[in-house]
Amino acid sequence: MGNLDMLSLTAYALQVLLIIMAVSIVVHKNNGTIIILITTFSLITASLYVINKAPDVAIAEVAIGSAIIPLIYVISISRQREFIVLDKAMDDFIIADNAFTGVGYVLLKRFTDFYHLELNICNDVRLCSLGAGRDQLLCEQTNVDLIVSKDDERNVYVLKGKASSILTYKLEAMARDYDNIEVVKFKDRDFGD
Amino acid sequence: MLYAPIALIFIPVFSALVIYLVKARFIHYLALIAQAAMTVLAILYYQTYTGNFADTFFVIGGWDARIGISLINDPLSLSFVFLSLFTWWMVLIYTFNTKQDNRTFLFFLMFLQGVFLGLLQTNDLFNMFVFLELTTIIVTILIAFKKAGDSFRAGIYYLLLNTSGVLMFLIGIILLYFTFGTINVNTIQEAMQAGVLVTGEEYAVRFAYVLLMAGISVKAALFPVFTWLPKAHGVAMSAISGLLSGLVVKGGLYLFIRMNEMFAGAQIDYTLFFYVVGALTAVIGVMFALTQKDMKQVLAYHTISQVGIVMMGLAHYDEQTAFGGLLHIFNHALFKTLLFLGAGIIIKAYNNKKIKEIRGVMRTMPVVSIFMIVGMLSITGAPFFNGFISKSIIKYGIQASGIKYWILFIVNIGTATSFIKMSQVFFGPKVMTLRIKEMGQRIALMTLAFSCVILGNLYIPISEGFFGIDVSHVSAVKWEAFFDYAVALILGFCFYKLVIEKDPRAVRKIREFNVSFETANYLFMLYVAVMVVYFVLL
Amino acid sequence: MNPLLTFVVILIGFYGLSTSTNIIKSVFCVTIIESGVILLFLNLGNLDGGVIPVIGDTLPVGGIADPLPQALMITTIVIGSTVTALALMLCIKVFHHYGTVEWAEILSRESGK
Amino acid sequence: MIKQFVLIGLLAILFAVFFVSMQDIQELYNTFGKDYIAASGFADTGSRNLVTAILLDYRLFDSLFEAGILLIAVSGVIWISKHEIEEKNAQFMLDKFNTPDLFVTFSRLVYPLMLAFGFYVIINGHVSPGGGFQGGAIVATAILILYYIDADKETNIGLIVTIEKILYIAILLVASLSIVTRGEFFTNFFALDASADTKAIYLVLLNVMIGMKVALGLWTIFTAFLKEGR
Repeated sequence: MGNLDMLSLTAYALQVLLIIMAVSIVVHKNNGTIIILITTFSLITASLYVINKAPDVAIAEVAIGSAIIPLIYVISISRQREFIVLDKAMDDFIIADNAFTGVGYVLLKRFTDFYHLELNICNDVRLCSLGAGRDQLLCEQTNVDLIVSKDDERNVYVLKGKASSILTYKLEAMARDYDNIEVVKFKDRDFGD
Repeated sequence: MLYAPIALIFIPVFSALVIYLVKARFIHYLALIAQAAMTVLAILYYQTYTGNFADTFFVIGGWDARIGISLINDPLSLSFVFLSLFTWWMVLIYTFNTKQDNRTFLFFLMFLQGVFLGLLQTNDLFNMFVFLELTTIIVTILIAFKKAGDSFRAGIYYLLLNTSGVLMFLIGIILLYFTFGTINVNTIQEAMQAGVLVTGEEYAVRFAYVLLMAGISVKAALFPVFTWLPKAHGVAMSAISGLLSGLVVKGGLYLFIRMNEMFAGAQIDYTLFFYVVGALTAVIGVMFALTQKDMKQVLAYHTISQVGIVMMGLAHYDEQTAFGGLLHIFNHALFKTLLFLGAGIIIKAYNNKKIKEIRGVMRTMPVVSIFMIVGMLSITGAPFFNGFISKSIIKYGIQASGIKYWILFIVNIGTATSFIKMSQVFFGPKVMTLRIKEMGQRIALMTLAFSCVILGNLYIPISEGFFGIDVSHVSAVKWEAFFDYAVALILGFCFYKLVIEKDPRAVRKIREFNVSFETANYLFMLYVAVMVVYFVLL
Repeated sequence: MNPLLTFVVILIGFYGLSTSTNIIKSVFCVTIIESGVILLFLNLGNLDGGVIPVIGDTLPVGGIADPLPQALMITTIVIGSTVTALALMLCIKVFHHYGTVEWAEILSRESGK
Repeated sequence: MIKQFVLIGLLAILFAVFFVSMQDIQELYNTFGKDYIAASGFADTGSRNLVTAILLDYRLFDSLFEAGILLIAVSGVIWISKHEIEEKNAQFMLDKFNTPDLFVTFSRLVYPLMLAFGFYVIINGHVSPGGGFQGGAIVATAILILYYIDADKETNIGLIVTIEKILYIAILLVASLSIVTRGEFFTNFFALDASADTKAIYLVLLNVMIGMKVALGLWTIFTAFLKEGR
């Protein structure tokens, strides 16, 4: 035990902590918590690099591993819980009486809360002015998950989503109770070559 | 001329950057110019150094070889260089003027070429790692290039599985560095041959071997870590699929040869293990291919089975048989690129991928069908086509062992069956399709088909001149050759009619069998552990 | 400082990779393996002890830590960050296409069905 | 559950073999590379920081492709997130992008400090720990702080990507200048026996270019993520 000085004791302690961190990242279920853990993990590795006489690598790890990469994780995880709805109908389906109390909003909110998603409604004028023929393209190319539009003749609201997405099926099951709401699925087009 | 390898690496990289930056109308012709310059350079380089390939060794920056990065060429790497130049020519001609986003596509394509040529010529382990990882990233982008849902899915599967494999490779490099004090391939090879490590007790070196082989196996799509390949090659654009199946997978096999050369002094007997792995890869690949309905999936699974056949050849110390495996790499590159490009034309014209729903290709597109038939004859091993030559060399090498021979025969029957199934698309009445008149596509197909036939007939002078190996014992003008092929075809036809066409439940089960990512990694761990037990502990 | 403990971190990463059913989780595990490999390399490079590899006019008495692994590992950090970025971007796209980021659910959905 | 236990068993095999090979490595431990670089690194390259000496001189070839990886990743991420519908910055009803005031003030304070530190690390890469890659990452982090202050900041990604590509070409050209002056590829373009101060010109030049390139690359990746789907 004679050669165990303070520095190597610290190193051992940090290594054990690193293993604990790694295990908790692997077993943890919530991705949001894991981001905090991975930032800590990265900082511990950076200090271990310094203990291993590698300041250059430590600087790189601190700048990239515990600043930029966690930020990217945060953004991508928040984007992954998003359910983006494009509101083309623009009437009281979503907003009734200047508040989010419309029939459609209540349905969508119930749906997203049930599946732990975050509802995000887009009412961008330029996107909404695109013709109905480009709806499928809009769905495929951008991250829009659902397009709300109104069929005036039959007086039903048409919700259009991708056939490949599980969420569209789940929404369809949930919207069966409403008789003025209809879910339409876009078939996946094969782009070929 | 000494610095030609550097030029070969940087001409495509530089042209890729210029194509990306300059928004001129005819800028994509620069790719052809660069390609032509590289071809001329490679031929001149080969002529300069024929006979004394040891002179091609040089260290970048002029440092000590054990510190700096060195490049070296030998007949093996140069033949791969020529193969890649040829394949890129074909893909460039095929895709010329057809893509909407021509410039971005060409940027990635040309950059990949530079990186791949670097991977072939480098003599430094960490440099190899950088090139491997760079190849992985660019290939991921190319797989996801058409931006459909399944290509994103295939891209991320490919990226993560290959990255975990390449990280294994890196751990192997670490062990080697601290054992030999350098990461230069030649120096390590000499140190091993000089008998520094002859006692056979060096666990570190053997463990490093296992880790390097694990990484390479993922790149080369060996059993059981091939699951990324059908997903990736089945959904990418046809030109990309052709390039990946024909060439980029072979990067792993090339590294397999190089690394086994490096470990020659460590006295590791790899033949039996990799023969078994190769046989399993071949049989399972062909089994999956038989059940598929999608044209490109069939071709992708056949890539796996052909890689298995190559491995069955390479896993021999006997020079002839190993050469058979090597030759099969080249042959497979030619006919698999041909088949993928041809399938691309057919799929585009019919706007359909299902074999059952495509009919009447022969009457609709006679020229394309002829070239496709050449490719099919090659892959099934018909006499006078190139697939026959390499398969025969492997067959002669393993004739003594009964079970090895029969495995190859079974794989042959399976290949015949699935291409009999695929040849259904040629029959039937003429169909109205989209008229596509692309001269470049025809030229690419024609060149590939002709080179299949040429290599199938002029194989003796080519292998004599390039590798100095005499293969004159293989000949197509023997009745046994035709007899074997006919037996395989007849058995294949019976198998198709009796089993596959009826689509029984077992076939459907295999078709719907899907390996999830975590299971693929689980299999990878299993594979590494088995290798550790076999190579290190036993 | 013990290389064996570092190797345990790498193995935990591989364990996570072979059990996690979520794409994001897999990317996290790749990051763990990456950090573990870097630490292992630096660890072995510092086995003899020594000072940081910035030298004055004379060599330090106790020797220096191996600078080559450090240079290589900077490359590895950059590579790892680009792999992570690309994987996450693909992951966002996969989510909006399939509505889930679970491997099994994504792979079981055939396109066009 | 059995699956997990088997997996742990497999990993235990790997650990056991690693344990045994560590004994070997401690026996065989070869310090050739370390001794060589410690002895002649400064004389050869003129860099007191031996890590920079390796990155920018001994193994510059690797570093070029390291920068290339970043370049490829930037182009790839942008390509994947780009779509044919031209509309960008769509309005969302429920977006909450309000940074607390304290955070904004703090960020305004930290931003110039980090930028200065980044440039210090880049410029002094050859005499103290640091260099182009590390400094570039710090500069990129500093730039990212700007997004805390104003999340809706407009950035011209196309321009940044173009500059990044041009910088990469410039790095390639500077790196291969040595073929003209010394007849060797990818090393210092001053003669081998030049004084350390002269050689430092090359090191600083290359560090600054790599630093700028890395900073721009990481900035672009981050912006692409932030604007994804907007």
